Amino acid sequence: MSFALRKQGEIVVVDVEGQLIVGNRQELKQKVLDELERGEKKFLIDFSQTGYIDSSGLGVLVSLSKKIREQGGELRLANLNDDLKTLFELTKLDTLFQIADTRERALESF
Amino acid sequence: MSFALRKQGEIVVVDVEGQLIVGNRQELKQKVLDELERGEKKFLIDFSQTGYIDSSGLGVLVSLSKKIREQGGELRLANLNDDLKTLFELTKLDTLFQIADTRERALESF
Amino acid sequence: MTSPDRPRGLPLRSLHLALELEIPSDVRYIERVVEMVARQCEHLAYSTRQVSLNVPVALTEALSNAILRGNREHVSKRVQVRCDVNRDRLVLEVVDEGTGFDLAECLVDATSPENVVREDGRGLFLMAQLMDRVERFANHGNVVRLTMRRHD
Amino acid sequence: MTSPDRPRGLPLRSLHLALELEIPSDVRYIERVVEMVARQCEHLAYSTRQVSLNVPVALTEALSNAILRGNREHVSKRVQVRCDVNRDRLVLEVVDEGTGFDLAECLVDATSPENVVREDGRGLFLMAQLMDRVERFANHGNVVRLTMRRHD
Ligand SMILES: Nc1ncnc2c1ncn2[C@@H]1O[C@H](COP(=O)(O)OP(=O)(O)O)[C@@H](O)[C@H]1O
Ligand SMILES: Nc1ncnc2c1ncn2[C@@H]1O[C@H](COP(=O)(O)OP(=O)(O)O)[C@@H](O)[C@H]1O
Repeated sequence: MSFALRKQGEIVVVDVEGQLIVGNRQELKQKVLDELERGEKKFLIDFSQTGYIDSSGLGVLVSLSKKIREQGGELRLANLNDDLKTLFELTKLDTLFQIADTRERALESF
Repeated sequence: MSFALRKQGEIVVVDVEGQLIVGNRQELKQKVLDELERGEKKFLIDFSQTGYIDSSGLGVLVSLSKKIREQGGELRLANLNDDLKTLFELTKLDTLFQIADTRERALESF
Repeated sequence: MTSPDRPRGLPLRSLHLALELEIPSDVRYIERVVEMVARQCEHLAYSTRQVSLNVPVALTEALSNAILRGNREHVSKRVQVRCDVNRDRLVLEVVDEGTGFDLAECLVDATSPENVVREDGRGLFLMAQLMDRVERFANHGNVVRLTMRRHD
Repeated sequence: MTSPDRPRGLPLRSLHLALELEIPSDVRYIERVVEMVARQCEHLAYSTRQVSLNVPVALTEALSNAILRGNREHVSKRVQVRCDVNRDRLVLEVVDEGTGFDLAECLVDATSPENVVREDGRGLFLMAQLMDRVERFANHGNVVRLTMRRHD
């Protein structure tokens, strides 16, 4: 159980538990795409329980953000710890994503 | 603070915290001998907080037991965990010492 | 045993740890390898940042490239990992059975406007950012060597 | 990092850990050396008994003999420690700068009626009891080698 999805209002909240890496990123991608196909439009990925993310994990986030936007939806990220913030800064992905400090702020921002 | 001594009735109770090995056994020896010199006769060494004991630690116990007996005193050991029990069995030192399972039993046995 | 949070006795100055292992070309082995290497760095008092970010991410990149690119996931092909770490620096070597690649050519700036929106191509870039040095050479296989100096 | 109690991914079969260090002839270094070696055994899933009794006691004996007997506590003399451990066995080598000793002669039965009341003379006996093999030889110093097979 690396990825826990739950509905909060009209927002699909995804908790990433442990690593988001080459070994499990497809699982995250598929779960989110399934929801998108069901008509969900608003997605929040929460990293408070995440260890580290590798380039293929980052790649899945980029891919999901595109696909969600294509369907007229929105993706927000929340709760990046200092290490993960650094990772997003190094790759300039902090300029591509809408990142909130807390889950509450992310939920309000939709 | 590897060795905590405290008086319980007329018994000096010594807690060995961490290892009893070549690097600290002299400290234990000296502390007990000081009490013996002050006239104390009954000693209980409690190993509930002890990690491991090496041959020089065992040697100090043998030495103390002799010295205490020479002064007409008594030494009891208590709370050996399974590893320490094995160590005393391997060396047959379980035949040399009076060993109680619990502190209470050891205190009652004087 | 002494609990790790209460170290007793004098600290070791000349400690040198090495690790060697071999895995089949399956990405599910990556996490355990990373965990083991990160612990070795912990034993040598590398910074929390290095233990929880630099080492895990850079090593994961090297391993997944070895498994997916070098060995193309042929499970019979092996990936060797060597880790050599002391109080000064960590040296990691990841060896695959592939034909190798041109590091200078394959390493791109992942932050350029055209690359930042790409899904792939960040692996070597992250290794270069997170390590002090990235090398590639052939030696009984295709070797990627990562070197990082210890931070307190 | 993944917490150690929740290992993810596939277990490593061919893991091989090595450790090398050098300490001055001072018994206060012993605990840290023991802790480090015990952790390596933990990483390779040696039994709790081996990690908390066999390895700590046998290694402490070898180290204190090297420091006190071999190097006679001359702080300028060094003790080298090498540990090589995999899923099958642990090999420990402790090297001092002394002239060595005759293992067969020095190893006594500590449980005989005359010896059980002695204060000393249990070091080599415990090494022999707690390890599968004890060897002594000269190789750039006086080497004591301890070998132990892994138990689950
Ligand atoms: N071990 C390897 N064996 C062969 N080619 C490799 C290896 N590592 C990297 N490469 C090459 O370098 C390219 C860039 O790798 P990288 O930066 O990790 O991004 P990605 O793997 O996402 O393409 C790869 O597409 C591949 O062509
Ligand atoms: N590293 C060493 N160098 C020289 N002599 C040693 C060494 N290790 C053991 N010995 C010899 O073996 C004897 C027995 O050692 P041991 O069984 O550990 O008991 P103890 O150290 O208590 O005498 C020592 O007294 C010493 O003469």
